[in-house]
Amino acid sequence: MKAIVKVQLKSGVLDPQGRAITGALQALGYEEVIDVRQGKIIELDLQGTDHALAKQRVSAMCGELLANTVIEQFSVDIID
Amino acid sequence: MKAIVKVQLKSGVLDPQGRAITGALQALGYEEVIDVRQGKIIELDLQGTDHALAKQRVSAMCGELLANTVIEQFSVDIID
Amino acid sequence: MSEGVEITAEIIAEHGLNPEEYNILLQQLGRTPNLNELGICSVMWSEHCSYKSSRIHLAKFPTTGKKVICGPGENAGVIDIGDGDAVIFKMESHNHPSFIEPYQGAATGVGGIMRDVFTMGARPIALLNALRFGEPGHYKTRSLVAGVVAGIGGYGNCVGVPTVGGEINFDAGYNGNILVNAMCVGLAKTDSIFYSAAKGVGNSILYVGARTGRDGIHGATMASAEFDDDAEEKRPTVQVGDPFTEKRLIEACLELMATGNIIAIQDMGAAGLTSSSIEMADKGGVGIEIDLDRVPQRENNMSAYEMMLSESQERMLIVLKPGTEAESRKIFTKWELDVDIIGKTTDTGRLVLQHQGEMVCDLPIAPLSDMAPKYDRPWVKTAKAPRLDAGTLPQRDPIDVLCRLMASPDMVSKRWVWEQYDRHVMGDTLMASASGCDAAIVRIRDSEKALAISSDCTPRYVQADPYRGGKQAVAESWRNLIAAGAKPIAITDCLNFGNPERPEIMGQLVQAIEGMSKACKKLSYPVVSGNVSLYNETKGSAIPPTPTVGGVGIIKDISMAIGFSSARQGDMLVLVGRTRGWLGSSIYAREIENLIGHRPPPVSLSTELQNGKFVRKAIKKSLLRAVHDLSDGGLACAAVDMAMASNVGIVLDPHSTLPDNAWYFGEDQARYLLSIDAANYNKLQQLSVKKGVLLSYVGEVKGDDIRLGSARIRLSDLQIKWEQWFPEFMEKIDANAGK
Amino acid sequence: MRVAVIVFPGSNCDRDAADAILQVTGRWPKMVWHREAELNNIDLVVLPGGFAYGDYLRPGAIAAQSPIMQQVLKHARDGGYVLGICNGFQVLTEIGLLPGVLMPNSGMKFVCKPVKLKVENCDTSFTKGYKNKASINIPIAHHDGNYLVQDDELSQLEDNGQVAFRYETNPNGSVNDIAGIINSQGNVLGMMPHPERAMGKTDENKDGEILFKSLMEALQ
Ligand SMILES: Nc1ncnc2c1ncn2[C@@H]1O[C@H](COP(=O)(O)OP(=O)(O)O)[C@@H](O)[C@H]1O
Ligand SMILES: [Mg+2]
Repeated sequence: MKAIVKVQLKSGVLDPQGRAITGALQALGYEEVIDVRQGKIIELDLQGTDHALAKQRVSAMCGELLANTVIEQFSVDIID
Repeated sequence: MKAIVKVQLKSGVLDPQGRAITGALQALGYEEVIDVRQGKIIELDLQGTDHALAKQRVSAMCGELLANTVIEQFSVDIID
Repeated sequence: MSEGVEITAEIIAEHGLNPEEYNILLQQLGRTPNLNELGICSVMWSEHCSYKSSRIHLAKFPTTGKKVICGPGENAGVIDIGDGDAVIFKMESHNHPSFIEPYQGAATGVGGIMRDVFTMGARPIALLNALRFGEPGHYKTRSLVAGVVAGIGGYGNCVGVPTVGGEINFDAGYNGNILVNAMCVGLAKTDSIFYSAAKGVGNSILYVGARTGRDGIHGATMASAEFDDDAEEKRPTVQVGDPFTEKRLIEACLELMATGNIIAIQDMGAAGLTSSSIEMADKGGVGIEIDLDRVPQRENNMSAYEMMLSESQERMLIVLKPGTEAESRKIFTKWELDVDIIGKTTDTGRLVLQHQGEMVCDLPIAPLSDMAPKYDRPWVKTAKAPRLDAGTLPQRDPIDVLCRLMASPDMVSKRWVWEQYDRHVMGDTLMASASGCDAAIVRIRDSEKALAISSDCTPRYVQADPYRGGKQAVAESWRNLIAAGAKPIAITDCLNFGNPERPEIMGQLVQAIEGMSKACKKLSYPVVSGNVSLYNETKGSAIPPTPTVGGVGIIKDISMAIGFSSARQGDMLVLVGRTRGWLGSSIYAREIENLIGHRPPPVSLSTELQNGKFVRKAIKKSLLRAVHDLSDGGLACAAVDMAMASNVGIVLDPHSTLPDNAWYFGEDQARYLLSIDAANYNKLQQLSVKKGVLLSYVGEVKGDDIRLGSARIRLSDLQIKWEQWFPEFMEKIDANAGK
Repeated sequence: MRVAVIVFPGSNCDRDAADAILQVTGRWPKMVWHREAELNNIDLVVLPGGFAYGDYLRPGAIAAQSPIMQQVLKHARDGGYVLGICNGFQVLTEIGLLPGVLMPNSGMKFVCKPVKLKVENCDTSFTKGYKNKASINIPIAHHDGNYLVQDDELSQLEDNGQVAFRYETNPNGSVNDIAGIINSQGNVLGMMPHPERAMGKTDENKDGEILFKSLMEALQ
């Protein structure tokens, strides 16, 4: 079983990385780029088969460690 | 129009971050965690409406800047 | 698996073994090797591991001396600095990986050289790096600079060892093959230095550090493709460094070293498990048996071949004293590192590997090392370069020239680079990049002593005249340490050259080594460690020959450390050494007149020695306020360095007979610029007479302009040009840091 | 003054911090491994600089989960002093002893250089020895020192005088040029610059020593 966790900055939080990338892409001639936000995608290999339980446990992991909920939001998907 | 780019280490490439996170989660009592891989998710706001063109341009951005294709692989999704 | 693979001529060739080499292997074995054995031999006999093209020439280096505890041959060189303290250091190249993947290539270069040093029992205390990139206008240069610098900082900063110095040059000759040479200096106790000879039979072999993956398995794409259908998945990959693991490995190894449990220890560098196990066994005259199933593995279904050839980073092999296994393992477990006993020493003299219940390799160790090929490759002398007659060059406004030189890529401020390096962690750095000293100065903890460390080479000179250039690199290194107030002790080196199978390249290597040896002997400045990197070429064009010299000197009393940032208004400027106005192969000739390849400045080692001793004496007698050695850009550029570092104006008088360009910008050797309190002039003068050293008054410290004769520029204007170039050059990529 | 320096795997300024403590107090502090669960009889806890857990995931995030941090929390809640330097500051925000977060520098590069700080509040146990609004030299060396905090918390910090140090020239994009903050009780300080690197040992600058001396006096 796998969990796919996406951790992204909450909207409104300034993203220095995203900003730097926006600037760089525009400088490279990709002028269609308006804005960039960078986040993390964390893939977990998990023991067990119970999706509901996994979702609950992984959400707890996010709250405890994987995301800094002061500035970040997360989503969890469980797949096989 | 938005592009969602996922950048992940190619399989077989050492992921030190993933290893450290695995260890930390296990230490927190999440013993079901077997392995963790960390990647990036980059969301781009784009001008224009042509999905096919956007996909092509964003793929080029990945090759040029967003991904390090020696060790990373990427995928691009265009959404509205 | 691998045993089933038939050893064809094609496979042999793909492993880089020529037919004679393969025949030696056949004779030693008395049978056809299997693929594992072939792979192991091929890496052991590779240029990188066997030094087959350079070995007979490296033997020319002087490698002993009163202070040398251990010369070349171990993981790093060891010198005695008194009071039971030893300094362990080495330099190594990571050129090719850094070109392929600059961040990881440079990072793993730093990691690798640190392991060579702490393997021997030293705590790493300083890092340096010598970098050569292609011309700034080349399309790859900018991103290579950005990646390499970030990689060096990313690794060293995280491990927590200060990066204190280095050099950066740009030259079209490196467009297709950059150089990344990393140096590490460590501190140990003379009575607890660790070597790699595995002694005794039946002793446990401990594997510690990161797990083994399919990283950097060279020259064997084909072979690994045979193993499995999903060959794509298993394609050899670039090694990724993990400084966090390195940091823990350092602490854990030092902790284990303190227990006295270790018989031998060796890092897994190039050719990983293969070379570490074979070298340890060979040095100790024992055999080794390894159970590959016990090797901590990162990936599934790794073959014996892959495990033996993997270059995964941050791994060590340790032979333990009997009965200490449990205690030793505990240390690594505490540091959250992978650890296992993977085998033992034997009395068979053979390397025996077991994998999944089968014996997959059985090779005699000593013959493999003894029979390693050693070539006396044909070489030709580099044609004598023509002299450049300074008299034929046009006269130019010296200030204009000065501005152009100080704003040329090789001469500009490298602040953009070194501000990304933690130069002060560990709390012992006195002077580092930009602190206005010819060498970095790092204090020996809890003592009055300090080390001076520098990295030097002038490829322009070596290219035009490898012998003279080799001599010069050593002389400049020695001079830089003198100018920091140190007594030069010993060097490490990194010899970067093209394809040695071409006689003209081999000639560069041989002559450079001979020039370096000559200088090392005369200056009592032995070579205690080093590295050779050959085949640095792309599409048949070789890099400029670049024998980088890493010098280490000792400052007995830290209050004697000096640099060029302490010149004061009203000081007199005096020049040590003779100026003939040598412009051949100078920065002036290249940047201003577009002339390259002329005969570089002569290097008189006896003058070098004499002048150096004089400067040392003057420093000891506290006669000097500031010292700077003269190198690229000659007198005027050295004076500007001093002016900028001390934040003072400087006036240099023109020469009575030499043309301005030759006087201000000539690169004659064995010279130093001194700033002194006028009250000390007489004493200094007397000392110079006694030592037979030429001393001339050349100007004074005054105002806030740089004045060359009647021409002048504001120091601050010049400084802006000097500081601006790098950030402006990097700006475009600067925004790319998100990569 | 009884001092503990916490050592996480990857801490690399732990020894430097201990040296500073030794210089000021004459005693080598207790070095406490992060797995230890006890923190008894300690007046000051120092969370040193470095790269605990390689700064992987987020700087300070994994370290904040170490067993010892529960003790540090308790120590702080009981009024004990805590000083977080650089990585230590990042750990303090991750565990919530100080508000806000430290984002990557706006220049997206590691920056190691001397910087000038303005002492914004010298009425704290950490800063008593400085003159108000004094300009001091303390070096920085970090990749993630770009301080960010929600608007309401920012006004609170500012209004309560919890901004201890401000950069004179902002090197990393920090909001309001903030270089170091203190909690509302005044017993927890987090700062990105390294006072332990300004102890007058490798150059003349002793501006960092004043901070340690202030603490020592407060704890006498
Ligand atoms: N790659 C580098 N890493 C660290 N410091 C560097 C690097 N390149 C240059 N420097 C520093 O910049 C300063 C000037 O370098 P350079 O002009 O090469 O010195 P020199 O003229 O004495 O050979 C030195 O302090 C050197 O250590
Ligand atoms: Mg020099």
